[in-house]
Order: sequence, then structure tokens, then C-alpha cells
Amino acid sequence: MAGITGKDAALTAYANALANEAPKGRSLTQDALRRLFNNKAALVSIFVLIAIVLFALVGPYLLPWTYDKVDWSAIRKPPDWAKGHYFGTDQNGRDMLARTLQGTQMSLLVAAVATVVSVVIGILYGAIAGYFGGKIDAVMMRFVDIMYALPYILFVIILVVIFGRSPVLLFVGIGCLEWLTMARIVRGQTLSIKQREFIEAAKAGGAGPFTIIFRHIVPNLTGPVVIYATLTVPEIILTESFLSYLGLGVQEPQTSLGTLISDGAPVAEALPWLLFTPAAILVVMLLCLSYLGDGLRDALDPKDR
Amino acid sequence: MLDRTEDLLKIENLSKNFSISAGLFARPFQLRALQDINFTVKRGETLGIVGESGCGKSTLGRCILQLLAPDEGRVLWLGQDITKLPAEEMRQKRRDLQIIFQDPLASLNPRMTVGEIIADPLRTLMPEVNAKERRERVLRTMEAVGLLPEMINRYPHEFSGGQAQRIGIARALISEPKLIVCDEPVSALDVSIQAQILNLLSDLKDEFGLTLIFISHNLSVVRHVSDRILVLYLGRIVELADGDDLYDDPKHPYTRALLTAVPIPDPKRARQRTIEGLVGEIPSPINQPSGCTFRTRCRYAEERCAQVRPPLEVIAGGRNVACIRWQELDLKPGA
Amino acid sequence: MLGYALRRVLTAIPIVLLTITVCFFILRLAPGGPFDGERALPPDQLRNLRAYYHLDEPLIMQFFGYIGGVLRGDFGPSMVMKDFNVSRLIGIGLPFTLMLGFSAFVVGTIGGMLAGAVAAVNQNKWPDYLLVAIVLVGIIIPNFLMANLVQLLFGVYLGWLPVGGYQPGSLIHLVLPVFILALPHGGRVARLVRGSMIEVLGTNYVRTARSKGLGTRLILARHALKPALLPVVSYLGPGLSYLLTGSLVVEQVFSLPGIGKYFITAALNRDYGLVLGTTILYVFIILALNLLVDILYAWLDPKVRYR
Amino acid sequence: MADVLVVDDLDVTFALHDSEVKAVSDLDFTLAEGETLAVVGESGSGKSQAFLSIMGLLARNGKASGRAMLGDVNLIGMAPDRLDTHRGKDIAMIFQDPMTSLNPTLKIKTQLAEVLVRHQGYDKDKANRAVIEMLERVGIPEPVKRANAYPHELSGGMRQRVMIAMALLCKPKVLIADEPTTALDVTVQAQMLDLFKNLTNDFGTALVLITHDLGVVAGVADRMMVMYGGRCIEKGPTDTLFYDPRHPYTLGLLHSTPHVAKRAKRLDPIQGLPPSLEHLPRGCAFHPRCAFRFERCFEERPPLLPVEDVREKACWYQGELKYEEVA
Repeated sequence: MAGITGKDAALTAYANALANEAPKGRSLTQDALRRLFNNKAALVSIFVLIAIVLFALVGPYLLPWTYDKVDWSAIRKPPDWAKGHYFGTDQNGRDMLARTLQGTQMSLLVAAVATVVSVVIGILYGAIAGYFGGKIDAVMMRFVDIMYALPYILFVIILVVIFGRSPVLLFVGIGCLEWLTMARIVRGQTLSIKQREFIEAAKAGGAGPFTIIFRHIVPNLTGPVVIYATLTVPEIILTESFLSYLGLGVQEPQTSLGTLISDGAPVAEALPWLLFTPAAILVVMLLCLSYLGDGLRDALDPKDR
Repeated sequence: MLDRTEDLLKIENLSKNFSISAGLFARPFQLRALQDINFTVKRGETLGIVGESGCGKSTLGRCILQLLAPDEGRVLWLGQDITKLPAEEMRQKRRDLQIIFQDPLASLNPRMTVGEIIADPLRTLMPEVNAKERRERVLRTMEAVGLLPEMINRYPHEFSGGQAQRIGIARALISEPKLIVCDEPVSALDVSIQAQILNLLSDLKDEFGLTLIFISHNLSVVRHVSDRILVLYLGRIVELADGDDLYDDPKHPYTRALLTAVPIPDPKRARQRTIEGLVGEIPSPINQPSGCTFRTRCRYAEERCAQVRPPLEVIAGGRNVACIRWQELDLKPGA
Repeated sequence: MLGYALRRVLTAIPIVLLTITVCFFILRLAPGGPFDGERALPPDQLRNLRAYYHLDEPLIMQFFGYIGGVLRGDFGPSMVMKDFNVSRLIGIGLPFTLMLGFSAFVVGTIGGMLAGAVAAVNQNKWPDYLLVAIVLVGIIIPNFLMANLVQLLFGVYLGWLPVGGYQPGSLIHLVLPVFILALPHGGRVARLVRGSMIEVLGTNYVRTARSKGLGTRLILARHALKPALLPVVSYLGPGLSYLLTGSLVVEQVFSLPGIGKYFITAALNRDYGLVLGTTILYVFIILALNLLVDILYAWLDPKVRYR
Repeated sequence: MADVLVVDDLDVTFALHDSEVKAVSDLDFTLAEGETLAVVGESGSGKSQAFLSIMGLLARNGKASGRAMLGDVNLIGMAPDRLDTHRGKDIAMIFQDPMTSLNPTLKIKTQLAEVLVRHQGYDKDKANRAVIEMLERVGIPEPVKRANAYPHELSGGMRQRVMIAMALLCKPKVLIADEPTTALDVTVQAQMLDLFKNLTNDFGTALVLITHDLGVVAGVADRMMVMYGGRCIEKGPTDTLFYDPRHPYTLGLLHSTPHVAKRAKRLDPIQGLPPSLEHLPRGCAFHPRCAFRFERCFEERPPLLPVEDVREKACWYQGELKYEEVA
């Protein structure tokens, strides 16, 4: 029986084989990234998005025209390479490409700030509700339910009407209203992570509530937060363009993709270049973000492990 | 040598209720998870706690470790009540009191490496230990539980259940505790791995002079590891006795029912025995029967069982039993 | 079931009151107003105007006066369109908006459910890929852009459908607006149904149903559909808000006589009376519909009823 | 007795992203009318997948080949609508988790009656009456009330009884029970095993009991089949395998199982870890954990061969396994 009872070499051999198979530990993040990069649509989307962002930031310095400069000799003109109007000019003789790049910058800025605002509020609110639970949680989440049901776009419009059309306000206003989903997701995750035994193990190891939240809960929220943020960006870009369309967006001479599209749409038949560039960039950006979001969701899905 | 007569842990009149929320405006239900629990754990022994789902055995383990605050009663650790200790003092006590969980993977933080997980209690409980020494202790503990040093930088999801449980055991061991509560430590594991972990626990117990509280629904496993066994039913102790006494001469009808129901890995015996069928199922802990809570399923129940709540009596051999008919009944196996 | 419904109605009332209060005070306390036009009005004229609209009274009196009016169905006067009061404007616009919204809601929800279910059953085959692509387009292309595009295509180039406007009773004028409004809504519903249907088809109880030899059609209809619709039903509430947003645009693009147009105009002109009135009305309608949705949910999921 | 189910050369493979995994290989066995066959193995041994494939319930990426003859029809590779005329009628299955195996949105009655409507052509009333009768038969108190309940209103034990009732409605020839008692408490588990014994006896149904728990097997099974790494490694009458195991793995399992009647100082566990199906060892899949291995085991896979008429085993080692009585 020595063969069975003794600390057999087989165990060591087996464990050695296991250790050699994956000599370096891979974290969940590394695993997820590897899966994400295996997803071709997501990978292409990442590259396209990086290209758009870079071009929007650097492009204006490479163009002969700025977004607010009027070229009196070229009003409502189709693309003209000789003059440097690669995508034509608008009704005021301003270069469409320069305006589109500025608009892209603006849309990205709105999206970035509003996403950050909504993520921060959402994590705080959701983690507090989820961690403390009980009546606090019930009251806080009931409030979210109510807010969910209210037509929040009306409130954005009211805010914009009252405080004037400043981009800053747009960011914060949209961000403050977009946090609801984040809060719900974070709360749900916090509740389920709180139940997991490693939280109890941390408590048994003497960790206080803040150590638990920051060392054990928040790092495990990265997945859903990243996914949600990716999906919020297009949502906000759409909201911004919607407000711009209603005439409540950023003010002239500054512009955003939404403003450009709403200006171009009514004249699309006669001056198609006014619509085409901003619409194409918007649609490509939203498509890429959507694919990236789906890719991240698949890559971070715990069920696939 | 260990002084095996010293009371390491003493539980007095412990009760725990849970409020089940019935909505924002409705009055919550009271779920009585544990009621009037009294027992002691001696240094160096293994106390098994056995019971069916919902009997409160896991809640009891967590109340002992102050992971849940009991509503009533005291938990005396070396004579000192730890239920009302200030947070900082309790933290000091946690070096001595550790826990191993049922689901090995869920009990490991997926975002931390094995080394970080095992070192975690050291970081919070003994900040005086520096990084170098911490790493050495982690490696020593890993060796003790049969993990290879090269696994230190790997992440939990790369491990199978049995290995993950070894990581959980290492984490519990690193602060050199005196008592470990093992909450269903092998229930989620395959049979062959289960036996490895049971042997490991028994080796570690001898090596480090540990005292164990072993919680499980599996009477065979509990019987295998425990010196004394405590049987819980609906949040109350129904019987507490030495393993052999409990098996050879159960005094409570519920214990007997459990014993006859345990599957025996031996075909001839399994065919011979008669399963003493319990009537029905466990009542809801929200709506408990009057008198003896077991009477609704007990084949020996009488009218008076509905009226009197049986006290936990101390009988010969230092045993405890909570049944008003224990003297009249012969519940020996085969009887 | 009835008790549950009643409880939900009771909890909705304070919400409506709260919304009215918050909106009222935000609008009244905000700097600027409908009379801050480009040309400053003479002081006595301004005083008269303020008196006419009770703006000179203490705020709290104005508030109770307004609440009293609302309870009687009087939303006060419009501050810019001098000859109309808000109730009358709502009376003109509301029926149309409701009809438009309701049609789009029905078309989008049903279409989305069908598309989602078909995609889920054919997961990773061509109908799935096709539907997922359509859904993606429906969701990500801004509806005003889409509206302009279909206007151009069907109205201008092909000439099959009217470009805009509405005559009472003319269904053909509604085709494009309803389509545009229903598309993103249906897209979101389809996404949800696809996701939850795939999940439900992988559950143990569907496996049980298959082990009983029930046949695909029966399993889908009886075992998979109801639980797969649960997340959709809980989406319908927020979905209504999205529909509302869409209707603001669609009414604008197709120049339709709905309430959304008044809201936008009022907002741009800072016509607080009209903004407040329409907002309250929107909130009320949406909360009422949410209530219906919750009750529907309770009917679909037996576990909710007992909570 | 006649064989009701004859399985021959059954393979089950799953397609992964860029590879294939064989979950079951070359499985052969027969099931006689009314007998109880226990299929024993640890997680990843392929025991569940083998029977899911016979029921046509493999996941999307799974494929089965071989033969599973139920009477004179082969269930493997049968078109779904033809398979549906047998599933639930001649062959039924019960799953491990009674909590999730019943549809939460339908009444118990609906979920049971539909089986009779589908297979026996009963009308609704007749089916409902038969359902209540069957619920009573499986020991559910107040069957009329319970029939109108939703699953979440019943306890775990009750739900498993409902599952049993559902599976037996058409008095199938074969009942496959996949870990039917694992999720239940011991006392309920004992009731459930009793119920299985009685009902399969009454209906003449052959029972396949898939489990990891040798304690469960000992009481009810006539024959048993031990699986490891997707293959059958030993099979034979229950008593023979318990008292005289010839495969080191069977022996190891027996030594790993604690016994309530006897307190051993230590268990004799099998060392090492079960293999992952993706990286099965060469030769005998058990060799890395085996105490009796020798050179041949590393290179050649042992075939399943008859030993002493009553049993078959797949092991090169022919010497005596030193065996001390477990009981």
C-alpha cells in the first residue's frame, strides 16, 4: 500500500507538468485582453478608434484652414484639392474637414467627460447602496428606479435652457443623468461580490470595510465598469447630437458632429458633402464602439472561463 | 504537549436572528437561525458540527469568528468574551481564529495572485512583518499544504478545486492560528481529492497543534475527522457527544434518523439496513413548530412534545441531548 | 395581484408630486425668463405682465396656485403664445403624439421581439448575422439622420410616401414617422430578446423540456418565450423614455402637429408655463405606462407577486 | 432478461475554438429490463455527457457517434423530431439540480400534463387527473394543491419528487438519473433512493444512476460501471466491484470514501489530480496517479477486457491488488 499512501512522486510529477504548462501566471486582465485581441472585429475597431482620435487631435494643425476661418472665395463648394478644401466648404465658406475635426473633438470631449462623471457617480452610489444593503439600499435603488422611469431628456433640455448652451454644462448634465445604469450595475456586482467567500476570508483576516471595498470589491468591478463605459460613450455622443439637432447643443462657431449633421441633413440633396463627412465619422465611431463593447463583454464574460 | 482539558472556546446562550426584508414598507420576517447554543471546544480537539441545510451550522461558524454578530449570548475565547470587543482588539484576536470555506474558488479573490492571497491576513494582522519575511512565510506555508513554490505568482482561476482549497488552507494557516473553523471544506471536491484534503487537514492539525471546528452536512466525513460531534436541527443543538458514543448509542431520534440515512459504501450492509424514513421535510425556520422543533418529523413524538421545549440536558459521559423522551427510548443502531 | 397593483399606484403619486415641485422651483428660480427678450420691455409693462402671470406673488403662493390649477386640469397660460393656455395646446398636440408613440411602441416591440427570437433560435447562422446587423444600424444611426435619409429616399427620390406633414386620418403620412420612431426601439428590444432567449435556451429547464420530447415549437412557445420576455418587459419602462426622445425629433423632421413641437419651441423661447405643463404631462404619462409595465411583469413572473 | 438499451462504440466530442475534446470514448454497455446500473466517476469522467448524448441533449458544440439501441431504434444521430417520439416516453431523464430543472414560470400541473398530452394523446382533463395520481404516487402530500403551485413554492425534495413523477408518467423503459440526490439533504436523499427503488420495480423501468457517491451506489445498484477520463475502466456486479475491485482506480475510490460505521485513522486517497480531457495522458489515462503502474502503462492504453466472466476491466496490471476490507 505504500504506493498509494506515501507522498507519491506522481503528485510532484503531475504538479510539475502543470507548472511547466503555464510557467507564468496570467491575470484575468491579461486573459481578457488576449481574448479581446483574438476578436477581429474588436481589434479593427480599436485601431479605427485610435486613428479617429489621433486625427481629430492632430489633424487641425496639418490643415491650411481652421474651423472658423471663412474663405470668401469658396462658399458652398464641393471638395477642391487645389485650395485645400478636401471635403468642401459650408454655406459660410468654412472648411468642412476642419469643422468636422473640430466637431469630432467636441463630441469626444463631451463623451469623455460625461462618461467619467457618470462612472464616478455610479460607482460611488452603487457601491454604497450595495455594500450597506438593507433599507439604505432599498431607498437608494427605489430612487434610481424612479429616475429611470422619468424622461430624463426633458431635464437635460430644461437644464440647457436655464443655464445656457455651454459645453461644460452639457457634459455634466448628461453625465449626471447617465449614471443610473452604472449605479445599478455596480450595485448588483457589489451585492454579489459581497456574498463571495473571499470577502468573508478578508474579514476573517482582519480587513476593515474600506480595505474590503478598495482591495477586494473595486478591483473586481473593472470588467463591468469598462464594458459599461464603452457602451456609454456612444450613448452620450448620440444624446449630444440629438440636443444639437434640436438647437440646444454647442454654439457657433464651435461645432460638434451632431450640429454638423443637423445642419447638413436638410440640404443633403443639394450639398451632400456637408452631411457625408460628419455622418460617416459619427457612424464609424459608433459602430466601432459598439463592436468594442461587445468584444469586451465577451472577453470579460466570467462564464467563458 | 497540549493541555487537552483546557477550554479554548466556550459558547454561551448564543442566538442569531436574520430579518428577511419583505419590501420597503412591510415589516420584515424574523428568521431564527440559531437559538440558545451552548458548548465548549477543548484545546487540540476536533469538534464536528453536522446538520441539514438551513440548520444554522454555517451561521454558527461565522458567529464564532465574529463575521456575524450574534444577537444574544457570549463567545468566550480563552475566557474572554469577544462579542463586544472594539474593532482593533478583535483584529488582534483574528490571528488565532481562522476559517476555511466550502467553495474553494469563490473564496479566492480572482484579481490577486496566490502569493498575495496567502499573504493578505499577514498584511493586515501583522503589519510588523516585512515584505521579505512575509514572502518566506508564504513559501513555507505553501510547502506545508503541498503547493509548489513556482505557483506563487499564478492566479486562482488556473487551479483546480483541490489545489484552490490548498491555497485557502494556506491563507488560514499563515497567521499561525490556534483554531480553524472548516466550513464544509470538502463538499465541493471530487471524492479522491476530498480524501487528500481530509488527510492534509489531519496532518496539519498534528503538525501545528491546531484545534478544528469541522462543519459539514456529510455525517461520514464528520465522523471520520471529529473527536466530538454536535448535531444541529433548526438552529438548536439536539445532541452533542463523542463520535463513537454518538454512533453506537444515539440518544436523540434525529441523530438516529441521520445515522440510518447516511449512505454506506458497502452493498451488503446497505441492503440489510432499514432506512428510518423521516416524515416530510425540514420546517421553515421562519415558522417553527411549537415545543420540540423536531416533533413534526419524529416517529417517537407524543402530545407533550408539542407543549414543552426540551432543554439541552447533560447526561452521563459528558453528553448533551435535547429530548424529553431520551431515557425511555432505545435508539441504538439495529434496535 | 390587485393589492400589488394598488400599492404600485399609491407609490407613484408622490413621485408625480415631487417632479412637479422640483420642475416648478427650478424653472421659477432660474435666472432669465420669457420676458428677457432682445429689447428690454418698459418697466410698467413688465410689471403688468408679471402681475398677469402671478409672478409678483410669493413663490409659495404661486406654487399652490399652480398645483390647484393642475388638479383641475388647468396648466396655466402660455407665456409666449399669448392667445393660448397650456391646457389647450396640450389638447391639440397630445392625441397625435400618443397615437404616434403608441403605434411605434407596438410596431417596435413586436417587431423587435420577433427579430430577437428568430436571431436567437438561429444563433450564429445567417439569419442571426443579418438581423444583428440591421439592429446595429437601427440603434447607432441617430434617428434624425435616419429620418432625413428615408425622407430623401422614399419621399424625394422614389416619391412613394409623403415627405412630411399630416392630415387627420391619413395613414400614409404616418408610415415613415412610425418606422423611424420604432426602429431604434425595436432594435433595443431585439437585442434584449436575443440575449435573454439564448440564455433561456441554455437553462436546465429547457433541457428538461427537451428531455420530455416536446418538440421545438412547443418548447419555444411554452417554455422559453415567457421567461425570455422578462428582461424585455423591464426594459419597456425606460424604453418609453427613449421613444419620447425620439418623438421630439420625428415630429420636428416630419413637421407633425404633436406636443413635442410645442415643448421644443417653448424651451427655446423659455416659455416656462408651457415647458412645465408639457413636462408634467410627459412624466405623468410615462409613470402611468411604467405602472402598467410593472403589473405586466408581475403577471409574467409569479415570484414577484408574493413580494 | 432482455436488454432494453444496448450502447456500442459511443464517442462524444466537443468542438472548442481551435481544437476538439473527446469527452467519451468507445463506451459499450447494455442495460437489462428493470435492472439498476450505477455509473460512477469524478467530474470530467464523461459520465454525464455519455447519457446526455443518448438523450440527444448535448450542448451545441457536442457531437456523438456510435450506436445506442433502444429496442430496435438507434438514438444516436436520430433526427430531432423522430427522437422526440421516444424521449419522455420510452426513455426519460432526471437531472441533478431540482431547483433549476423546472420552469419557474409554469405551474407544476402544466409541466407534467404536457408529457401525457404529447405522448399518450390524453386530453387536458384526463392528463391532469393522471398527473395528480402520479404526484400522490411519488409521495407528495396534498397533490391537488401542489399541482397548482409554481416550482418556487416547493422545497428541494418536493421538486425532485416532481421531477421523478414527470419522468415516470409514461412508464418509460429506461430512466436516467444524473446525480439525482446530490443536491438534497441526507434524510431526503434516503427517502428519494427508496422511492427510486420502489417505482422502478413497480413499473419495470431500468434505472441508470449516474453518481460520484459510492454510498448511494451500494444500496441500490445491481451492476456498476466506473468511468475515468472518458472511458469505462471497470464494470461488473456491484458486490464484486465493491468487495474485490481489480482496477487501481476503483480501489482508490473505495479507499477515499469515508465510512460512517468505521473511523479509520487516515484515508488512502488517490494521489494527484483528475486529468483534464484536453490533455489526457498518453497510455493509460490513470497512470500518473496509479500506484501499480509499470512501463507499459505509459505507452499503451489498456483495452477493456473480460476478467473471470463476470466483470471487465481496462488495466495492464494483472497482479493482485493488495486489498484490505473497507467495511
